[in-house]
Amino acid sequence: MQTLNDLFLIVAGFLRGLMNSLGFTQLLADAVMGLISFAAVTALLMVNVILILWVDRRAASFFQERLGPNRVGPLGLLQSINDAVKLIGKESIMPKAADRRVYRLAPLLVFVVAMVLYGLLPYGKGMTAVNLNAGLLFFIALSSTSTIAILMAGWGSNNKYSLLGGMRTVAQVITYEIPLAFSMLGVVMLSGSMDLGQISAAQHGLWFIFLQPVAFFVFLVSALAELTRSPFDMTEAEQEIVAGYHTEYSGMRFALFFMAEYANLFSVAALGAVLFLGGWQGPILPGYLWFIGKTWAMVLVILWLRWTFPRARLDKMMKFSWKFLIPLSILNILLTGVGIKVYQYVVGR
Amino acid sequence: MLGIGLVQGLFTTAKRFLMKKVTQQYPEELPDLPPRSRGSFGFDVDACISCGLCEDACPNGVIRVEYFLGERNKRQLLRYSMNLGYCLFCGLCVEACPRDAIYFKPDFTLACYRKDDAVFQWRGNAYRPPEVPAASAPAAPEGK
Amino acid sequence: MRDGAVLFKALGCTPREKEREVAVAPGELPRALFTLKNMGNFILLDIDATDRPEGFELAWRLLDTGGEGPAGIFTVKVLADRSDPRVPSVMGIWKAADVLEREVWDLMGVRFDGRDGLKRILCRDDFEGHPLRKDFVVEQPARFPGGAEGAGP
Amino acid sequence: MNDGAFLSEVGDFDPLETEEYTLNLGPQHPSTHGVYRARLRLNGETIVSCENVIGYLHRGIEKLAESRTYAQFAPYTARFDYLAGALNNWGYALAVEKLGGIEVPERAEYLRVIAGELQRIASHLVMLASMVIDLNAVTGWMYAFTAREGILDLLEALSGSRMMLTYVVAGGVSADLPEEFELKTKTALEGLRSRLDDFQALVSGNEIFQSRTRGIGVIESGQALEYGMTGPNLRSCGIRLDMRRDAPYGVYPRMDFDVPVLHGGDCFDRYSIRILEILQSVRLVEQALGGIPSGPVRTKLKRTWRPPVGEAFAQIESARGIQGYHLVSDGTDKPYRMHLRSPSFVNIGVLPELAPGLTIQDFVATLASLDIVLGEIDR
Repeated sequence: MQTLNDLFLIVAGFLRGLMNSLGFTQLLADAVMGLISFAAVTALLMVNVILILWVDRRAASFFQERLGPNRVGPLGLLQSINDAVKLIGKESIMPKAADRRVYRLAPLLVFVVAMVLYGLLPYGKGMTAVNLNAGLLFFIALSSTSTIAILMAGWGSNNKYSLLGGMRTVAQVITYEIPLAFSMLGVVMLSGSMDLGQISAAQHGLWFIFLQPVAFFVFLVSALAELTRSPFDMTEAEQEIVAGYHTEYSGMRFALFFMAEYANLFSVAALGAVLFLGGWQGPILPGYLWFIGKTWAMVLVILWLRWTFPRARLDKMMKFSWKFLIPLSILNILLTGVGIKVYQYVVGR
Repeated sequence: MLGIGLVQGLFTTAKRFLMKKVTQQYPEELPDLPPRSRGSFGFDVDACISCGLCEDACPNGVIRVEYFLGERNKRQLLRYSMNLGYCLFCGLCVEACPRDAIYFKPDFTLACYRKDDAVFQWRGNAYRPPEVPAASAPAAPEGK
Repeated sequence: MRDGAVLFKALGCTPREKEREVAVAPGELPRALFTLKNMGNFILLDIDATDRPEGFELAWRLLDTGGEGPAGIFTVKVLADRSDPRVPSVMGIWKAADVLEREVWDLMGVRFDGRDGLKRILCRDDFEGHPLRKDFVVEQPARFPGGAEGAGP
Repeated sequence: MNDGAFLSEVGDFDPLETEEYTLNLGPQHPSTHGVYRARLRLNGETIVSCENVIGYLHRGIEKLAESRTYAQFAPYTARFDYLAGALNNWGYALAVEKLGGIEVPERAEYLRVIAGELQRIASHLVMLASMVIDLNAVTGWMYAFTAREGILDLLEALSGSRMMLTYVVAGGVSADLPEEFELKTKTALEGLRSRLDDFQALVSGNEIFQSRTRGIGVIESGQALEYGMTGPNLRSCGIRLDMRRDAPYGVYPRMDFDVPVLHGGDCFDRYSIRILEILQSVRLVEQALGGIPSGPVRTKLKRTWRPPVGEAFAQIESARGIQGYHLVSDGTDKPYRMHLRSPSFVNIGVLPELAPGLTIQDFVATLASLDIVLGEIDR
């Protein structure tokens, strides 16, 4: 069982040993291992995106009393691959008056950011592609850079709907970044670390969701807003601004936005699983399976919310963040601090 | 309390998630259409007396009855055509027909690739093919 | 629905038996409608125009919800000149008149004086002619494809 | 602009230059319910002014009527308000009957109530569905459409067509009740009730939905009358005006039903009143099915039927308000003039006055709540 748990670590160790015995220098070995991790993370990302796409459509259908895509492949599993191939085959049409460089760069940036986030996640004990001791900070910092890319897309398209979408994204993401970060602070205080692996490890026995239910609520709401998922999907509100920032995108460029959106969904769900659901902690099954399972549970909850709620209004949603979520999360931090002190006092005596 | 409505909504969708689905898997599972359903037309060549009432009744000029005067000035049907591309499926022709020669069928698969294919034709008993077949003569999906 | 006689009296006309319709001169129209509106319980339902040989017959249909019994329609009619059809606008009396007058102008070519923004509403802006006039020529499309054979019975 | 003035007072800033811009919402836009276009002047996301641009679906049906006989024109009427075909047919049939003095058998009147009220349910369900999908409650949209599907099946069993019924014709209806119609109706109405309950639980009580619709796009009763609004939109402003009750036609005087009225005049009330009306329509259908007399269903008109010279205006309470048909006859078998008073065409006139001050999001909600059908507006 332990072997199964550490399967990937053992493989990695074996590969390193192999390279040592072949006389690779330490630097070269690191580079090769980096490449292998990159390939593994990319593969994980693609598989997950394709699966989430399928699950999203099937789950939506089931909520709506219908069956959903069930023709391509068993249970329609290959539907998203079919769609991806279709999108690749399509012509990418660029508006004549677009700001060409900005327009071309934006989808790449969005997708790269989404991909890098995967490198930071602890998939199991010691299983992080890039292990940073301030991983959480880096995660938040990096995920907010995609705002710039989205604004670029909105600006570069030279379309009023796109620009409105871009502006809405900026307003929304910046507003909700604050409660998102504050909601994580409680967890950081409890675990005493910003290393995602150590945060997971700190939840041995007791998940932080039980210690930080308020923070979890704030996290969930602000994560939805950060992801621009329903009920906070004003940035690509089909009924209002057509498709928001990616109105003018087609073909593979559109596919990049689309995949980045679902990739982000998975990585934020994974972050939630790491922070509040104990990451890879769990009995019997290997850690990475626990991690994936918890992440998928988070994904399903987010989808469930999406297919149930109508869209909120932009200004009311802003008010909700400034007037409710931020005070709530600050209060939570305060209470967490008091709680920790009391706990230390009680245990210390 | 604020939020009750949200939770209620979540329960509703969860309930429907588990309930029976309404999707019909179309080509395998055909809809059970009522007998009156106006899907497409059937035409009884033997019953038709080429009176042209249907042609008159049609609001859109969809129907054309071609006939010639046979013995005792009796009309003989040559060809009966309906350009379903213009058809409103209102049923006035069916209502007008004194012999029930034209009637509705619930069969609704009318999709076709060319505009000409939307012209349904039935050849009357008196029909003789033209000596030089015209290249543009439309195919008759229901031809007899 | 009020008794027609009451309305006719208010308008200063002689009522006829069971009539719910009054014809006025174009110049009299705003005053007549204003009088009716001031009596209360009238909604401007519709303005429609008919191209008759003697001129354009315009009808303002008011829904009368006052008085006893069921609601009913009361119609004020104006015959506009054939060569230069003009009637005063009643947009100042009922705001609903805005779209209705534009429709009549667009389709029938009757001008409404004393209002802004009288432009086409259903046809495109550069459309020529007024389609519901009897002298408007409509092109007939061919019904059956396939050249001479498809020219109709 | 005020921000700019404020900033320049605070320090040495150049005042922030802001600019209003024009946004064409439509004609190809997901939430314009067809090919309606609103030319919006916007300040950021706030609407400064709005202009209705319509006519993209203008097919000239009124002109078309002049080249068709009275019977031949009936199928076209369903193409006005394509969501409520039976009600359109009914209005036209009333006008023809008034013009020619045709008697309608009593059984036909009951069948008209059945078809008309089923059609009203279907039409209101589309309104509910499209309103909630404009607020992105996609699941609610599916529930309402699934419920509508059952109603459309009934209409198909009755007339043979799902939307363009041509069921109500001058002189009666085109066909008698099919077999097992009562049973089918019972099942369909059960499905409707269960889905409507779920729909309500999912949407009506939802706080987000309420915050999007309550107090948004408020129409005062005086304003509504001034703009000639009718139908559910008027009744949600506190004015009880329903042609079925106030100028009854057919067998409505004998039916027992309420005319629901709400007083808020906002999007939420315009939404809620449709649900209340659906429940009343269900009552009417059940009553009509229960009390239907036997007898003929149609006074057959001669093929070359000609009405006397004259004109007739008949009005009906359609799903969107008062629909009026004006027919002028010159004694031939074709109408000299046909005119439709369409409720949506008049109702939408209020939008330019409602819009200033709303955001785009509110505008979409308001437009959806007015429940326009472009087929009827553009004709």
